[in-house]
Order: sequence, then structure tokens, then C-alpha cells
Amino acid sequence: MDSGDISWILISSALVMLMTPGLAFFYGGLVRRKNVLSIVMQSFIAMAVVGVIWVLWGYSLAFGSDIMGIIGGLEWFALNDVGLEPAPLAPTIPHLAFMVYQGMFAIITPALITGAFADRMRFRSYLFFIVLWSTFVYSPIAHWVWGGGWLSSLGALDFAGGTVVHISAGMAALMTVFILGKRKGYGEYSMTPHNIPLIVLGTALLWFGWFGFNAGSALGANETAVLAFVTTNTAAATGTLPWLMIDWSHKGTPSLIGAATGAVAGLVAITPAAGFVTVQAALAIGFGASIICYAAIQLKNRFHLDDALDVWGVHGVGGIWGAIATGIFATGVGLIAGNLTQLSVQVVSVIATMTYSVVATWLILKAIDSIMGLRVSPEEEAIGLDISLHLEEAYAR
Amino acid sequence: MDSGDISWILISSALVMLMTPGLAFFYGGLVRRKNVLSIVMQSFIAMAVVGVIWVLWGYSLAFGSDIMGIIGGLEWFALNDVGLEPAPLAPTIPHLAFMVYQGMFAIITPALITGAFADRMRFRSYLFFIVLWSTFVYSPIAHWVWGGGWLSSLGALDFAGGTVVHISAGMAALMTVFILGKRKGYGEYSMTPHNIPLIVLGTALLWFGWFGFNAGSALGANETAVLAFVTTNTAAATGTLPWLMIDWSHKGTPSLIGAATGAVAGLVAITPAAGFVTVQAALAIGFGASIICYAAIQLKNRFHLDDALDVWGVHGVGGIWGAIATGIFATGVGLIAGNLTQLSVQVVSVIATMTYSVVATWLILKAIDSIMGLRVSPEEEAIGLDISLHLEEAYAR
Amino acid sequence: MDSGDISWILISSALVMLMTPGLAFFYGGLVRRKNVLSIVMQSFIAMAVVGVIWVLWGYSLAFGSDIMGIIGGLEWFALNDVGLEPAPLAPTIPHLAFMVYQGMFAIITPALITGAFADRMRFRSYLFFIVLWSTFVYSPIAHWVWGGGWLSSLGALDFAGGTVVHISAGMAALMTVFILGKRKGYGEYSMTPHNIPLIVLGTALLWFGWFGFNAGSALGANETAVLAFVTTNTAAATGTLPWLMIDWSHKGTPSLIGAATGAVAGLVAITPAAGFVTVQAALAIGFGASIICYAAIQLKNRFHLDDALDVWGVHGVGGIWGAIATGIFATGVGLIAGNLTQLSVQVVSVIATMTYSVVATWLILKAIDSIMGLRVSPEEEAIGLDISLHLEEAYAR
Amino acid sequence: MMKVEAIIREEKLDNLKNALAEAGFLGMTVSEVKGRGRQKGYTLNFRGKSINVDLLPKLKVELTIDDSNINKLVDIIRKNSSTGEIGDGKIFLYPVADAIRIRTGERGPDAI
Amino acid sequence: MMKVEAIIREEKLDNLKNALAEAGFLGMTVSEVKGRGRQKGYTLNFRGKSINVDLLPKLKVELTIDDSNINKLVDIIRKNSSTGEIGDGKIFLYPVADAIRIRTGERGPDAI
Amino acid sequence: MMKVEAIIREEKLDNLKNALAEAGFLGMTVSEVKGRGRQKGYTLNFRGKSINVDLLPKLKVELTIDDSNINKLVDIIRKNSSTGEIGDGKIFLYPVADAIRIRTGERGPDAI
Ligand SMILES: Nc1ncnc2c1ncn2[C@@H]1O[C@H](COP(=O)(O)OP(=O)(O)O)[C@@H](O)[C@H]1O
Ligand SMILES: Nc1ncnc2c1ncn2[C@@H]1O[C@H](COP(=O)(O)OP(=O)(O)O)[C@@H](O)[C@H]1O
Ligand SMILES: Nc1ncnc2c1ncn2[C@@H]1O[C@H](COP(=O)(O)OP(=O)(O)O)[C@@H](O)[C@H]1O
Repeated sequence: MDSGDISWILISSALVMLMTPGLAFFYGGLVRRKNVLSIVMQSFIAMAVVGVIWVLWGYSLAFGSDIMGIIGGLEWFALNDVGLEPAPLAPTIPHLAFMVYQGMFAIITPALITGAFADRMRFRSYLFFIVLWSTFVYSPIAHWVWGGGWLSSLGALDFAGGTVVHISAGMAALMTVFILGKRKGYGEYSMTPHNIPLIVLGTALLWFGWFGFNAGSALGANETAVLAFVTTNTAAATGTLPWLMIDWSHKGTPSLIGAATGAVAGLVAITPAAGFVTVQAALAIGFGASIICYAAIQLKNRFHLDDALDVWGVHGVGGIWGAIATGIFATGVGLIAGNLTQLSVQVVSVIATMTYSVVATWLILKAIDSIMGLRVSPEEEAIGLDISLHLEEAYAR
Repeated sequence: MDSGDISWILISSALVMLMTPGLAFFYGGLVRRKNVLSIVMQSFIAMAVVGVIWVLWGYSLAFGSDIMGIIGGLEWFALNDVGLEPAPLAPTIPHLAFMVYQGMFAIITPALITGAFADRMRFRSYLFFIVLWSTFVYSPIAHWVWGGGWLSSLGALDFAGGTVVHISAGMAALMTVFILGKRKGYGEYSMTPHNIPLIVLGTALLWFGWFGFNAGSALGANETAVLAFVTTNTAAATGTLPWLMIDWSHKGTPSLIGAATGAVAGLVAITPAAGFVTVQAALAIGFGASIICYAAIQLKNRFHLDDALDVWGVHGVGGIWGAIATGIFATGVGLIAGNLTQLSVQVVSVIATMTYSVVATWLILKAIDSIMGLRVSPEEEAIGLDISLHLEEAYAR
Repeated sequence: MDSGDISWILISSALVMLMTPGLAFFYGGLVRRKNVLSIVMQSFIAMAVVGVIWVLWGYSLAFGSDIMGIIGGLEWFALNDVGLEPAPLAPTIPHLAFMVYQGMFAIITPALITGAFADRMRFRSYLFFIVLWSTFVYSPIAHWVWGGGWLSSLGALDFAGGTVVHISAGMAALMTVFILGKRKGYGEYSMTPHNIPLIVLGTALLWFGWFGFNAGSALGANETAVLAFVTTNTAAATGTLPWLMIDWSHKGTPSLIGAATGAVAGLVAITPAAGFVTVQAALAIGFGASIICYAAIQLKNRFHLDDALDVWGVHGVGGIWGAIATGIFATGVGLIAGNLTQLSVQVVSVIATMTYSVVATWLILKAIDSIMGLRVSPEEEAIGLDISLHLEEAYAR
Repeated sequence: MMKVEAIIREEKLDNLKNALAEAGFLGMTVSEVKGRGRQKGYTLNFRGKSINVDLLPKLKVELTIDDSNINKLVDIIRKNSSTGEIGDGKIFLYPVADAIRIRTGERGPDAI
Repeated sequence: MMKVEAIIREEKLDNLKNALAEAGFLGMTVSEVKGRGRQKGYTLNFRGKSINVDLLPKLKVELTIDDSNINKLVDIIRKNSSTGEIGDGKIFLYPVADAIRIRTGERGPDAI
Repeated sequence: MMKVEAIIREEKLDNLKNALAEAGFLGMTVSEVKGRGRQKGYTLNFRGKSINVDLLPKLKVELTIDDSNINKLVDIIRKNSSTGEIGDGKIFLYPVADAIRIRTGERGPDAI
């Protein structure tokens, strides 16, 4: 065990934990004033619900002994036998440290999806949704890629969660839009973000926490962590600029929300690549992310899909780009190093993750819908979810 | 000295420092718009006033050479002889690092009390209050438990401040309510929280900082730190859920403020136990905290005690539960390990802390009241403390 | 390489990164509601623009092989040859870690200046300004002091950026005021800060991040880092109190904005001294900072200079005081140790930095002004920069 | 018809609202205002410049009612929003030419 | 002259604003209000104490116009801000004694 | 009695407030509004959708006064809140049927 590595993994866990409230503020600022609490609540409660699930069975399903490449065993149920001995996958830190660090990823992933169905999902149904989604979507995919499952056997590279976190959440987001439908009033009247400083606060906490997300994924305070840290910051910076410029030329003015979204797109895209590529490649990955995600959102608008806060466009598409880019730029093994195998493996892992997330999310949503319904009543939606679901108003005298 | 331990104790100190502004936002969001600055100011100024006191005499009183088990000596006045040599109580980090880490605890403890007398205390009197309280309540109790005083000789366990921080502040809070009386209009008209996103920001920073508070109390980046980190996050998660559920069944809707309060209750309760119990025990401690603190607040409401932001209910009662729970669950020595001694010692330490805090706080408040008064005038209270005490308005065009 | 040191430098880099959004909130809260996004945008975009510049040429100019004591060479253009080998100036951490840590300083420095020309600069011109200023002012001065340039040969002490960051930004701020002129309505009608909780959030993040700024400048988790951490917190605390007291006696009430400003003044002043002085000296440095900066602002008001958010008064003057104080208090070599050389060297470094920043900033501003203008139109200014430059409103329903 | 506009203390709203509902006055519109009157104000300071804050937060409550109800309504408002101290506020009455319910198009007293 | 004051749903503002502009009604003043009417409210809770929230957010739109335009304006407002459900709001008409343009001092119908 | 309602620029409030106080007009009520008039607006954008922002922030100042003071008051307002550029705002005068001081119950001109 190494005290420097422990120090780094603990603070990284804390940083990733802070990303979930960061996300809550990012999303909370983007919605209208009458719905801010409902979406903040969805992120906040994920910290509690998934926090408990992970400790009980989520970790074991993801990282327990491999069963046919598909799922982990339940021998670590309720952290049985998970203690302070060296972590099987990271011998310089205790097993519990590895567990809690991974748990922070499990928490934020379902929270990412909430931006898609903003302003219209029942809270009770949401609770069932994250329990099922975390168990049947997140844990298996995490197992495939990081827990010794079939994608890791294939050699798929995902440094910090391009497939496991962003593609899985982004594609699930798209499904929720298909099944829940548009917000009342979509396309009819404007729904401007109600608090842009809150959006920037969220972005700042996300960017800050992402250092733990990516550089922490080195699982120690080592050279790889340093590389991942630098590529992360660089991709965030180069992600910001094209979005700003495209917005500017499209609409005549540079937008702060646009700049923030571009930064997030850059961060998403560098996630799977962070410890595998050079800083120069990170410049390109961030740059590309911004352009590709921007285009994806235009497409979505054309199809009148009401992915309210662009989870698919930014996380889904940004994650796909990042996973592919890893196959292109990964030092030594990527396309640029003259190698096509890695790229093909990456494509396989992208397609597998997309397919599984789409199908499993569809099943989960349909099941919940048939039992208790997914969507609030039109009157509740009109009044706003904060009052109608939570009887609270965000701002008062 | 160990660079990993130094790294961890420094970042933990920074994390604990951030909890005080976090508390300011938590409390600031809970009060009405006209009083937000006054309560934020009370936390902020604690960082300055106690920050200086600690360096001058607070640290020496708490950790200086033991005088009859009751108080530390003044040989470290103004940090005389406190330097970069190994800390007496933590040989792998410099003495100054230990000093500053402990100082962050000294800062937040009096700030916790401010929630009880929200909206009605004079600022000048508050300044005198924290100087005296920090010197005559915090430093002695810290000495008893952590500085080699009589409770530590007895073998009382308090990993990160269940008695020293939460019980002492929570009981002091109750006294301030008895002596200052209710807010004008209490029970007559509604006083809804003015900014719930600000409350959530505060909660997020508290949860984030609590990793430094509890896991930092291992005083190094070691196995104990990892254990404390995991129990902390787990208890916060299990603390959130029952509060949500009780609120839901009581009032028909799940409340975001309720969820946030539940998380804080879980965090408070795990504080004394964090490094001593298993993760499974943390599940139970967090769960219990939520139910017990919720009940305490109902009790308080029945007695029409205007502890405005429930400092007693959450910190006082949550701290008591945590200290007792430590006696029940502590690995090897707790009740569950078939041992009653530890539990009795815990009960003694709870009673001693409660009694001393109540009596000393009462004396301090009475002294200040007789010299300069404690409470603002009814007109100042009606207009709001932000304008009448600070001539500032929180929000303007 | 040392994992503890790597852990500390990475988290310090993250902390310093967070200071730039912290600054955005500090400044954003101080301006009127119609201009908050424009100033937040200026800080946010610095993270992207300077983040890219630093990687491309800024780092090489500042830390590349010395050319006549004045500037670094371009051999590290686009991080060519900057990898995971030990950093030349910090052999226990990888070179890239040193690079990214220094980059965070390069980002915040131009962002500091924005407070001076709040509410009136064109965004396009601002972009050119930070590109040029970062290249031609920041990098050279960083080279002089930290990169092996002439001031470092002279023996100038600047632990974490008193000259490089604060004096250079503070003097540049003054120049922008001379060239851009006053805000429309300055001295005519009141321009009260629109969101004081946001100011406090900014201050909290600055204080928190400053631990990375100063203690991280030890470039390892060692005794010097601990000392810098403690002096930083102490000077922030002692900086707060005199400002509060002067405000109180001047205006009859203690001000929260005043307390926050005092804390920042203390933090600025301890920056150059942090690792060189005792904690006792830090008490004095923070105390002095508050009084001197307060006086500077009175002076500025008397001259009707519209340095809107007091960048010169707090950062310029605070930095000068800090640099001089380093010459007075530096352990072993300062005036108090009976040595005058160091103090004279400090004076030289202050004067050199001031002069160069003033002249170079003047040239840059004049050049941009003649090509594209610097100031928005009176109508744009009247409507507010958020709508007129960014077509966004900070707060909506 | 008459519009009754009351400027009241913020903390009296709950009281007043309930009393109005009990008396059958459901329709009402409330807005946040700041007011100055006999209640003296304060002076704000920002880094050495002082600003007069004599405007204190109040609520404006508007009800359009039938002429026959005016005295009853005024009494309810007075009873439920006064504290006896300066700053209790004012009631203003304005003539209303007509009222229309947007949903149905009903006009006059039927619309309110 | 007459002041037309419409209490409408927040989400109808864009609609109404554009329709008014098209019909040549440019001058208008909008403010945020909360209202109660037939639309039933909710009950807020804070740590065990319940508070009645029957006031829901609305917008108040005010236009001062020439008497001759009143019916046209009322029609535009009704058409562009009704959904047919309870809570659509009200229009109130008030007599205006005079109007003055601050910049030029013009008075009466010329000023609006 | 007459209600004088002025829609002014935000930055003119300090000026106007002081001038009114000097002239003895203490009672007043201020609220935040947004307005459209001859002053042209802007277009907001949010991720590819554009929204028209022609409503710019203004303040509404209301004073109920005795008929005899109207011209004096209008002059003060004009003098202290005009800049000469489009967007300076309007003054509207409305008849007031009655005024009541909540605290004392005084009615009519005595109440204001
Ligand atoms: N002449 C007036 N015109 C408009 N509003 C007024 C007038 N006089 C008072 N008000 C409003 O009534 C509120 C209370 O008035 P104030 O004089 O303080 O109380 P009181 O009537 O109890 O003496 C003020 O804050 C202001 O909003
Ligand atoms: N008598 C009234 N006086 C003042 N405002 C009213 C009155 N009646 C209704 N309002 C306003 O109109 C809004 C809509 O009224 P409501 O009765 O809910 O709708 P509807 O007229 O469609 O039944 C209310 O929220 C309130 O702001
Ligand atoms: N007919 C009207 N009815 C209600 N408010 C109006 C009307 N015309 C103008 N206003 C208000 O007056 C403000 C200033 O009007 P504007 O036409 O821009 O200025 P000016 O009168 O100087 O040309 C507008 O923003 C709006 O709030």
C-alpha cells in the first residue's frame, strides 16, 4: 500500500462525489424556475439510493468474480469480504477505497440521464428507475469493461468511463425521450434557462471533479494520473472554443451556456482516452467533441426530439466520439500508430454498449410505465414539478 | 514524515475549511431573504476570529500539556515551539499541519450554533460569544477527548468530533434558544426558506468537506482513513432515505430540504464512529440518525422551542446517537462485540459534554446579555438583519 | 518521483483551477444584474483560451531555456519534449504535472484584471487582450521570477506569485481604467452588487483554492507546503478583521462584502511570502494588507478612478505590500533578521514588474483599440452586457 | 366594480389570504414591491460610497370586486394586516371600467 | 384612454407579445405576480409546519391605449392567452386620466 | 386624488427618489417591471432556438397624491428621470376613488 496513492484515490473519490451536485446545479440552472428542485432532487437522491445499492449489491455485480464475461458474482454482497486488504485490481490501495471510488461513478451515471426527461417524470417512478437501471444496466456494463467481462477480454479501452458512463447514460436518455414524449409546450413557447450563474457553478464543479474522475482512474498518484489530468484540462479547454465560435457565427453572439456546454463536451470525449493519449491528441479530441456534439444537437432539434438538456447530444455522442477517438489516438495501439485492431475493438464496444443500454432501458421504462406510469399529469406539469411533486418553491422572500 | 500523509492532511484541512462556508449557505438558504447575509456573516467571521484565536491560544489550551485532565497548558501560546517537527500526536506529519487541521474543527463548531438563534442576535454580541465560547467551551472539551484530558484517559471514543463538535454545539444551541427566545412572528406566520438551491449547495459542500473531517481524522492516508471515508459516505446515504420517506408519508410529498437534512443527520451521527465501525454498521448508524433526529424535531416543535434551523435536533441529538452508537458498534470493543464497558464510557462522555456545554454556554450568554444585550430590537428584527445590522441587501438589480 | 508529492501537486492544480470560477462568482456578484454573465464569461473563457495558449507556447516562453534573462525559448512549443520525466525544477514530480500546475496560474492572472473594466469592454477585444497579455506580459514576468530569468538571478523571492500574478494583474488593471474610462453613470447613480451570497461563494472558493495556490507552490507534500498552508490561512483570517473594523467605524455597520474583501487582501499579501515566513509574521502581513488596501481604495475613490471591482487596490497594492513584506519578514534573510539586501531586491522586483506590466499593457490596449475598439457602445452599456453582448439573461422564470 | 389595492407587510400575507378566503374573496393578485412612507429608511454602503435605502419590502395585494363589497373588504384588510406600528401600509381604491374572464369571455361582475 | 391590465399564464407571454406587436400594440409593461382564483392551490411544508400555497405565478401585462382600440385589444389578448383551462386569467380595464412621455413631455394619446 | 404611475429607467431611481423626498413626496411604492416601447429589443438564443427579448428592465414608481400636486409632481419626475434618449419611459395618471391608512383607518387625502 502506498500513502500517496491512498491520498490520491480518496481525494479523487471526493471530487467525483462533488460532480453529482455539480450536475444538479448544471441541470437545475438550465430548467425553468418552477422545475429546478425536481431535477436537483433527482441527482441528490441518486447519491443516497445508488450509494446504498452499490454497497449492497452493485459493486459485487460489477466487480465480483466474472460469470461468463457478462456479470460479476454476488460473493461481495453487502461488502462481505471487502475490506482494507489491497484491492484486487489496484494493489497499492485498500479494497474499500477502490469500491468507494467506483461507487461515485455508479452514482453520477443515472443522474446524467435526468436531463433528458426534465420537467415531466414522476418522482416515485424515477426512484424505481434508478434502482433498476443501476442494477441491470450500469453494473453489467461496468463489469464488461472494467470488471473482467467480455469487452475487457476483447481489449476494449475505456480509461474513465466513455462507454460505461457516458454512452450508457446518453443512449438511455434518448430512450426516455421516446417513451416519455415531449414537454408540454415544447416548440410552442420558450423555456429559457432560469439561472445561468447556477449553470456555471455546475460546470465549474464538474470540471473540477473531472480531475478526480479521469486522473483518479489511474488508481494511484503516478505518471498515468498526471497524463490523464493534463489531457482532461486540455480537452475541456479546446472543447470550449469551437462551440463558442459556432454559436457566435450562427447566432451573432457568443453564448456563456454554449461555452459551458462545449467544455462539458470536451470533458466527456476525453474521458475514455485520458490516460492513453498524448496532450496533443487531447487538443484534437476536445476540438472534435465540440463540433460533433453541436451537430448532434442540431440533428436532434430537426427531429423534434425533446431531450431537454441534451444528454444524448453531449454525453451519448460525446462518449461515442471519445471511444472512437481512443481507437484512433491511443499511444502505440491506435490508428495513428498504424494499427486498426484497437479501433475495431472500440467500435464493437461502442455498439455493444449502445445496444444494451437502449434495449435494457426500454424494458425498464416499459415495466415501470405499465405498473405506475412515468409521467406527471398535465396539470402538475403546468404548475411545475417543484410545487406539484415536492411542495417546495426554490426561491422565496 | 510521510509525503502521502502530509498530502492527505493538507487537503483534509482544506476540505474542512470549506465546510464553514458550506454551512453558511446551508443556513443562509434556510432563512428568509432579509436575514441571509447576517447568518452567512456569522459563519464567515468565525473563520477569521477563531482562525486567529486558535493560533494564539486555542490550540495550546486544547492540545498543550495536560493540566489535571481538564485543560492544556499555555506553553504553545502564539504557536511558540509549534513548528515543522513531527506532531506529538501524529508523528508522520508536521506539528503545524496537525495544528491547522484541528483549527478547522475549532472554526466550524461555534458556527454550527448560529442556526439556532438565526434572525435575532446582535452581531457585536455574537463576536464576544464566539471568542468566549471557543476559549471556554470548545478548547476544554477538545482537550478532554483528544488532548489527553480525562475523557481520553477514561477511554472515550470520538473519532472525528461527535462529542467535541456536534454535542457541544447542539447543546449550546439549545441554551441560546432558551435565553434569546423565539423569533418575532414564530408560530404566527410562515417563514419559508428563501433559496433552496443555496441549501443544496451548502449540503453538497458539507458532504464533500466531511470526507476531510472524518477520513482526515485518521491523520494520515492509511487504512483507517479509507474506512472512515467509506463509512461517512454510507451513513450520509442511509441518513437521507428514511427522512425522505417519513416526510413523504407525513406530508404526502418527498421534500428536498428533508432529504438534505437527513444526509446531514447521517453525517453527524457517523462522525464519532467513522474509523471504528464497519461499513455495515454505518448503514445502521445513518438509518437510525435520520429517524431519531426527525423525532427530536417533532418534540422540539411540540415544546415550541424556536431552534430556528434545528441545530439541537440534528447536531445535538445526532451527535448523541453517534456517540452511543460508537459504544454499540465499535469493532472489537462495542456492545455488539459483547462488551458493555465502552458503551458506559460513551454515555459518560455524552453526559459530561452535554452538561459542560449547557452550563458554560449559559454563563457566557448571561454575561454578555448583562453587559451589552444579546438580541436586536424588534424594529431591527422586523426590517431584517441584513439591512439593520449590515446595511447590505443580499439580492439587488 | 514521489506519489505523495504527485498527489499533492495534482490536487493543488485542481484547487487553483477552481479559483478562476471562484473569481467569476466573486466578480459576478459584485456587478449589477445586467452584467453578471459578461464578467463570468471573461473568467470562464480565460480557462479555455489561456489553457490552450499555455500548452502551445506560454509554458515554453515562461519556463523554456533562458534567453538573456528575459524570456524562455520555444523548444517546448506544443509541449514538445515535455513528458512524464521528472520536472527540471521539481524532480519529485513529472514535468507535465509542473506544467499544468503553472498553467492554472497563467489562467487566473488575466482573469483577475477583468474586475477593473467590468461592465464596459467588448468581448471580442477582450479575447485579443488575453491572448496578447498572456503571451507578452504573463509569460515574460513568470520567466523573470520563476523560470530562471533576471529577477531570479538577482535573488528575488516570490513564493507563489505576489509579483508574477498580483502586481502584474493589478497594475494592468489600473491601465485598463485609464484607457477605457469610467462606467456610464459612475459617480452619478448607485451600482450596488446584485448578489452577495454569490460574492461569498466566490470568496470561499478563492480561499479554498488558495491553499493549492500557496501550499502547492512548495511543489511537493513537504514541510514548506505545511508552512505555506498555515501562513495562508492565518493571513486570510487576520486580513478579514481590520477591514471589518474600519468599515464598522467608518460607516457604522460591519459589512460582509468588506469582510470578504479583507480576506482576499490578506490572501494576496501572503502569496509571495507564504513559504518564507513564520506564522507570527503571517499574522502581521495579513493585518497590514487589510489596512493598506483599504487606504488604497480610498485614494482611488478620491481620484475618481473607476477600477470597478478594485483590482488595483486589492491585488496590485496587496501584492506590493506582500512582496515588500517578504523582504521584511523572510526567515533568515529579511530585514527583521538584520538583512537589507533581500528587501532591496524585493523593491527592485516590485518596480520592474510594475513598470513592465504598465507599459506592456498600455501598448496592447492601444493596439487593440486602434484596430477594433475596446469599449461597447453607450446603448449596449445601458442595456447591459449580458443581453447586448451575449443575448443571455442571468435570471429568468 | 372597484380595484382594491393594499400595500401590506410581507409577513401579514398568510393572515390576510386566509381571512379573505374565509370571507369568500378568492380572486386576488399579489406582487412584490418596495415602499417608502413614514417608516424611516437606512443607508447602504459599498466600499466607501453610501446609498440611501429607504425603500423597504412590502407586498401589493390587488382584488377587483363588486362595489357592494368594498367596505367589508377594507375592514378585513385592515383587521388582518395591521400591527399598529408605522409601516402597516395603505389601501387604495380605483374605479374599474370593466373586467373580462380570458377563458370564457364573460364580462363585468360575472368575470371576477 | 384606458389601461388594459391582463393577468395571464407565464408561458403565454411570447405568443401574446408577438401578436400585439403584429397588431401594432408596441408599448407595454410586464410584471411578475402571483395569483389566486378558481385555480386551486397547494400546501407547502417545512419541517413539520404546513403553509398554504394557493398563489401561483402569473404575469401581469399592462397596456395603456386609446379608447377606440379596446375591443380589438381585448380580443387579441383573449385569443393569444387562453388555453381553455382554469387559470387562464383576467383582463381588467381602468380609466386613465392622462399620459405623459417623460422624454418629450407630450401628453394624452400622443404620449402612448 | 390621483395615482401617478411612472415607468422609468432603473438607474434614475436614486435621483428621482431624492428629488421627491426634497419636494415632500415621501409616500411611494416601487416595483420591478419589464417594458417595451419604441426602444428596440434583442433576440435571445438557447441552443439553436431564438427567443425575442424586446422587454427591457424598468422600474414602476407609484405615488398617490392630491389633485393639486399633479403638475408639480409630473415636472419633478420628468426632470429627474429623463436622459433624452428613447426608453426614458412614461407617466400615467389614474383617478383614485379613495385611500385608507391601514394602521389608523384614516381615509381620503389624510391617508396618503
Ligand atoms: N402616497 C403614497 N403613494 C403610494 N404608496 C404609498 C404612499 N404612501 C405610502 N405608500 C406605501 O405604503 C407603505 C406604508 O406606508 P407608511 O407610511 O410607512 O406606513 P403608515 O401608513 O403605517 O404610516 C409604504 O412603504 C409605501 O409602499
Ligand atoms: N377578483 C380578482 N382580483 C384580482 N385578480 C384576480 C381576481 N380574480 C382572478 N384574479 C387573477 O387572475 C388569475 C386567474 O384567475 P383564475 O380564477 O384562476 O382563472 P379563471 O379566470 O380562468 O378561472 C388569478 O391567478 C389572479 O391573479
Ligand atoms: N402604451 C403603453 N402602455 C404601457 N406601458 C408603456 C406603453 N408605452 C410605453 N410603456 C412603458 O414605457 C417604457 C418606455 O417606453 P419607450 O417607448 O421605450 O420610451 P419613450 O417613451 O422614451 O420613447 C416601456 O419600456 C414600457 O414599459
